[in-house]
Amino acid sequence: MFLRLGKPGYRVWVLIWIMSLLILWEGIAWALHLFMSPQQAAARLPYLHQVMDASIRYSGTLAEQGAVTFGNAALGFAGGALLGLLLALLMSAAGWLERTLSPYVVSSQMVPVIGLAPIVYGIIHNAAWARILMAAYVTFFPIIIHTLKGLKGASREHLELMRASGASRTAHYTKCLIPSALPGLFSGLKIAAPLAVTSSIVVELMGAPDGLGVLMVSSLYYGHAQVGMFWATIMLSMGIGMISYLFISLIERWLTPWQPEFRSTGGGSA
Amino acid sequence: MMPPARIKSVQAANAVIPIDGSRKDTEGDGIKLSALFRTLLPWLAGAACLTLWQLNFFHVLLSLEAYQLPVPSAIVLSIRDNAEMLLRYAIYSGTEMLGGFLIGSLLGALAATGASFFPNSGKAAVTVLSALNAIPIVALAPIMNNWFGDGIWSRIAVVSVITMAAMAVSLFKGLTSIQPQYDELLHSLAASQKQFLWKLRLPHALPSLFAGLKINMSTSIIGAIVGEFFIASQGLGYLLSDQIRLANMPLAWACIVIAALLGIVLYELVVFTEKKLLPWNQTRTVG
Amino acid sequence: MTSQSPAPIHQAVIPSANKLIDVDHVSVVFGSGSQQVTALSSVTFHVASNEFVSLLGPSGCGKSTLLRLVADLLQPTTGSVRVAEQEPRRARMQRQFGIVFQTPALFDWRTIRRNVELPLELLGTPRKECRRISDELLELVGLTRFADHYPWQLSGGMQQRVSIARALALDPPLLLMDEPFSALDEFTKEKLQLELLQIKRSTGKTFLFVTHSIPEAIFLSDRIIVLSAHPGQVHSIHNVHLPAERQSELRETEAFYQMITTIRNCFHEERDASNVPAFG
Amino acid sequence: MTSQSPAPIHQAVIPSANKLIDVDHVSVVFGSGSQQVTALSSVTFHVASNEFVSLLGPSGCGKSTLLRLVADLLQPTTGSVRVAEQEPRRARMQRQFGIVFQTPALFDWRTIRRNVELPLELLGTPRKECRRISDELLELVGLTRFADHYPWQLSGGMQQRVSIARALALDPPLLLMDEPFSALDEFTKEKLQLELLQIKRSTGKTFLFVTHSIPEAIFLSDRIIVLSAHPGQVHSIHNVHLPAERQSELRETEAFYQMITTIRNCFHEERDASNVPAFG
Amino acid sequence: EPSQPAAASSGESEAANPSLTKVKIQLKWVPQAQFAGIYAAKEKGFFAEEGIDAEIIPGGPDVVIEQQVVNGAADVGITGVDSLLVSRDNGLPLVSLAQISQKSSYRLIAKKSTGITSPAQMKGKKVSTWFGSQQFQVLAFMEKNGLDPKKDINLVKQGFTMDQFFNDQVDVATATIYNEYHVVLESGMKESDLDVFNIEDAGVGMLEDTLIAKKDWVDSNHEMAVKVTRAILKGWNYAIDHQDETVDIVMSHVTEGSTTREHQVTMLAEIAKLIRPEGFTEKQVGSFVQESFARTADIALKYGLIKKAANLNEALEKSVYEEAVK
Ligand SMILES: Nc1ncnc2c1ncn2[C@@H]1O[C@H](COP(=O)(O)OP(=O)(O)OP(=O)(O)O)[C@@H](O)[C@H]1O
Ligand SMILES: Nc1ncnc2c1ncn2[C@@H]1O[C@H](COP(=O)(O)OP(=O)(O)OP(=O)(O)O)[C@@H](O)[C@H]1O
Ligand SMILES: Cc1ncc(C[n+]2csc(CCO)c2C)c(N)n1
Ligand SMILES: [Mg+2]
Ligand SMILES: [Mg+2]
Repeated sequence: MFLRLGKPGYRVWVLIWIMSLLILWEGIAWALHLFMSPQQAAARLPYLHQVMDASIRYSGTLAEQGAVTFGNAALGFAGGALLGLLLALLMSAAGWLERTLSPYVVSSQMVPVIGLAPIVYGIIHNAAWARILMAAYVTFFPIIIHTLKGLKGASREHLELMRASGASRTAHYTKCLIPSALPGLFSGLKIAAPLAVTSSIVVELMGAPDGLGVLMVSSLYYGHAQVGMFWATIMLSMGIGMISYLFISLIERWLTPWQPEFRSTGGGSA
Repeated sequence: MMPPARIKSVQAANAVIPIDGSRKDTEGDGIKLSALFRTLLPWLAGAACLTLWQLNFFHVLLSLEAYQLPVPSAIVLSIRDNAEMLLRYAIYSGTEMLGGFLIGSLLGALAATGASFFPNSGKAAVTVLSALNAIPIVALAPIMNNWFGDGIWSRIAVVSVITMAAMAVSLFKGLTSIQPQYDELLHSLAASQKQFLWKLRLPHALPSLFAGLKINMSTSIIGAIVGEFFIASQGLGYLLSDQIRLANMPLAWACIVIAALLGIVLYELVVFTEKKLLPWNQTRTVG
Repeated sequence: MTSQSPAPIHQAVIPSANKLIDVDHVSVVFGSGSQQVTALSSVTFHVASNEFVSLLGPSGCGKSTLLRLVADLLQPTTGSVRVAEQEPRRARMQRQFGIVFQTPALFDWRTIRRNVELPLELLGTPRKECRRISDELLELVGLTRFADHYPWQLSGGMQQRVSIARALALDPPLLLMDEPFSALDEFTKEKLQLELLQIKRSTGKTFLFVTHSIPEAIFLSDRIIVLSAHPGQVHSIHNVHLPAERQSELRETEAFYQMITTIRNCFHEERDASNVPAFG
Repeated sequence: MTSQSPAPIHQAVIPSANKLIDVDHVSVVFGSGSQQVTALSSVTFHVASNEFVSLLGPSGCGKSTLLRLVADLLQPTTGSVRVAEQEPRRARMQRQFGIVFQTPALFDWRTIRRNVELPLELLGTPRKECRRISDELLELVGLTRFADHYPWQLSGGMQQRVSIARALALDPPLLLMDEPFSALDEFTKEKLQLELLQIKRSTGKTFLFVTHSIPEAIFLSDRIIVLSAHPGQVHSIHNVHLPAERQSELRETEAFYQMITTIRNCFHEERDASNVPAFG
Repeated sequence: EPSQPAAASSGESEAANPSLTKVKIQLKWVPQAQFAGIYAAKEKGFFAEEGIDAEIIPGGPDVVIEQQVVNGAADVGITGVDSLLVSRDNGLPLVSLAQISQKSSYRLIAKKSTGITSPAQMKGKKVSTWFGSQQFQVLAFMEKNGLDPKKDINLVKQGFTMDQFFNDQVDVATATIYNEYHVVLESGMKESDLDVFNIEDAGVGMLEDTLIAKKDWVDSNHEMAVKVTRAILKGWNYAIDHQDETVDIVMSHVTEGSTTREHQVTMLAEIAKLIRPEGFTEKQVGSFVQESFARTADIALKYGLIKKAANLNEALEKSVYEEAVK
């Protein structure tokens, strides 16, 4: 099969891609600066070195604020993942429950956070809890979708075996359904992990003393002088997102070594 | 007979999971309900919630005021009073949403498909692409405004960017997590890369593709609405942010309700298409 | 093929109290419309306790379906199935039976040993005991060396043996086996056949066994139920009049050969009676 | 078991130009460390064109692995494999062979008919022609009625027959078959065996066939290769001296029984020689 | 005259003092010199003097100040008078404790290259301003200059960046004199490249930053409301008098790298002129100037921001301010 995370090839390739994109960035920025005023060009895409310069100059701040955001993201992500997993399990347990809940789960995702903010703050005066709640709220959906897909994809033979063995409902889940759903769950987590960073930032825009989101808004608000800083925050949040993704991939490999793509020897590799 | 010590009693009696389309009864499930009630339940639950909401149950429970959370009747009245504008804005935002959804999902699918041909670099590319999910809309909206102007295209671009990664990650998983025996079969038939894709990978990945579409359908609603917060001068998101600042909660919630309805209808469309397109996937599923 | 089949139905008379499995006028219909398939049509038979009963019949005649009915994995469209004088559901909950499916159905995420231990884990057996039993069973099926391998690292026959070991793990009073030896070479098969007979003798277990091998059915069984296809019906039931103590040498006896011919004729007969290629 | 096995190796002398399959000192090692398994160790044999060669051997001895080597689904750790005097890869690209895997490997999302038509589709065969061929093949394996069903609606034996039909669809000169009849009842099996022989006679195809049934191997083969296990090695090779024209009646002949005994003895011999339960 | 803090001088020790009452103050926007007085009050110990432990909560693009205050997420907040009036009109029980800025900060700016040298030339042009409740002084400005704001101009929403202006997506943009105007200058444009129209000078300015609280909170915490107001007003006077020191205080509250000191220096200088305009005494800082309020309320009513005439007597909790400056 394809793709072994453990092979150096993969990680080297991530670096190659990042490098090529950065070079592309500088190239486009250079081209933009050829036929636009510096402000206009920088508003579209500033020089990479300008962004790097800001990143290095303010690396301390960025690290600090990044850590705040990442902390929130991780907390919200954990909450959202748990909530998503729980709901998916509940929904897979009974068809009627799925039919009852799914329209509401879906519509919950259609409500923009700003609409909820007054209500959430009205209920929970604690800003920290409000953040966690909102972050969880944004991340749980991909996890439900993918976990549910995984739970439903469990093989019929496996289910029959569990049933014939008189397995309890819990055992059905712990021994059969959840392991079959794990690969799916990890796809959901991989989508949700970078999203958690986003939602953490979104929550920061609803009023927070610090975090990448605050930096982002301020840098935008103060205009051209801060353009390097603005893009530096974007790069950092993308970096955090990518690292969370990589981290989840590592856990996936560790927890689900049986997946075809991780098998050290196997068929079809000729 | 077997030694009694190894028999566990009927303690696990509710451990039944329906397995098979042919099973006529779902008797014995942990939570039983009559068939009629089960079909009606989603509606009943909704009606019950609305009634409680209308009767200020949530307001009392969570000590909320009408100016924080309007009652359904106020929202309905507001929808009626502003029907013409809401419809116009729904079409506008719906266009952004669908446009972005289609472009983003397509780009994500193309990226995943391309990536599936290259073992290491492909997976790495999807990893890098996934970082798109980490750019908040607040940052994207100004950037896209600078790139694509202040018209509808800047929101379409926002939605495209935020829907790309989810599709790429979902579909890539589906395209590459294939049991070796199927790979071996096509390999032995000297199938071309293109045939691997069309005959094996894509059909196998269809459930993942639909998982991606479902996630994107909700993401794109949020993308369009929140994208409009920034500079749009029309659309449901524009109206929502404006009305929230004006503390005109019934109209703000009218926007939310219309957006949610729009989203649910389109979401159900995706679910319906999935059912039509994957007949082999139906009867074997649990629950 | 109809139920007025000319073949004689030898039904051993057994006190009704001893019907461990009682299948009564069971029909199963799958699908609908043009795709409707009557898998079983009014099938009636029973299996007494400590009896070894084999099901023989053409491909697609409903043998696996029958096993799944007994195991409560499927509900009959009409008719009733009782196991140990109760609903199959209750028998299942009481873990009255072990089952070997036609496919190994091993869990990819468990090693061979942990696949074998699965039913024990479900019962909450202590770790040590699990280990002891799985050691013993892996030894029995000759896979001790592969205890820590994963299923996909095993050959087809090896996987099948794992699933046999798994079915035996709980030491259940009833064993349902769907072509358990189909992927095994003759000698491994023979060895395991003798093991099954040994288990039956020493523990009084009951077996409902699906096979395509007429000699295998005869060698192992007390009774053989021959099914006919489309729709699946009981064609005939044969008591095997061979010594209770079965040894390999038995296969060379005249009685054995005769029995083979008798059963084989059932098939031929059926094929000739209906003028269509019944076994295709 | 070692290669100094006392059994005689009858190697038919065949002009080297006629080595359709040439397996030369091939070894395959899976895994590493404590999980390392030597699946095949220095295996050498060849198959001439229009020959029917069976592989016999204990469970897990490397038969499927050998087939996968020939089909270019696996690279030997050492040694070389050549098919039609070229790399297996080129033979595969030229679609020189059809393959029946040990598991049916049907596509869930395709109906039975479209599963059978898959290889034709890959070749770009026109719709009508596909249809004609699949009709014919479904008829051959007796599944015409189930053309529009999905794989999970079929019994195990029926699925196996679909995969046989699929392998025949391209009408390839070489057929690699891994226990293709293991899940079939004796009569369906016999019918398909005769079909294979008929195909061989009329089209000059070559067969490399894995089976656990000694009678089946003898009935079908020109030569039989017996493998021993752990590590998989060629134990002995037997020419089958039976009339080219094989009929069912052949099974009752003295020559046939003798051959069975000869081959069975190879197994016994091996078991006795190494004092371990070699077939477990 | 820098009053030496009696209780404590630093925020940390303040928080540790259990006898202080916690008060949460919600800012209208991110930490910056726009709110210098509040930061000064905190750092110079004016809150502590009043027995208050002030927690300053920054705003952001998605923060609705009135909702935060009404929810109890904050006790007092800084918002615009326009915003306060419309919230009250929609039933939110909010009142103003003191008026922070006394003049409109709004300027309309156009690049010289557009050729717009007078308001009349804005006819048919694309004009951007902030929406919500903030666009009404621009509407009034247009009408004052003989333009029908509905037909004669194309009014579009302005984000919190000036990119639309830079990208020529709009002809005329709105800028506050304390921030956006300088953002434009800092981008390299010169004052001579711009035409600037002052809304206050046109006589249609609306009041902006005001200190608000929930009515029933004020009723039951009258003393506290007075103390908070007193501390904040004192903070503002200190900030205006010690701009250099106050900018340092502000800079210690902004995230490093999110803005520059120079920008905040300019911001404080400009906002100081709005809070203590020429002719205002220290005592008058925070006062409710009847005429300005009347104008603000009139414009709000005229352009439909509010549906019924504002009751300024109820909207302005004058007693608090009066006691605070006693
Ligand atoms: N889930 C299903 N949906 C529809 N039809 C089914 C299903 N399962 C089995 N059938 C049909 O029921 C019939 C009996 O199937 P069953 O698996 O019991 O046969 P079998 O006797 O076990 O055959 P084999 O020896 O080939 O395993 C077949 O014709 C099959 O097509
Ligand atoms: N992917 C793999 N990884 C590790 N070991 C493997 C793998 N595939 C096969 N093996 C090992 O190689 C040996 C030979 O396997 P193979 O499938 O060729 O046996 P076989 O002769 O076909 O057996 P059977 O008759 O049971 O199908 C076995 O011991 C098996 O454990
Ligand atoms: C939609 C919208 N976006 C941003 C702000 C931010 N903001 C807060 S105060 C102010 C004026 C200058 O301080 C600005 C631009 C807003 N009010 N409305
Ligand atoms: Mg079967
Ligand atoms: Mg094999």
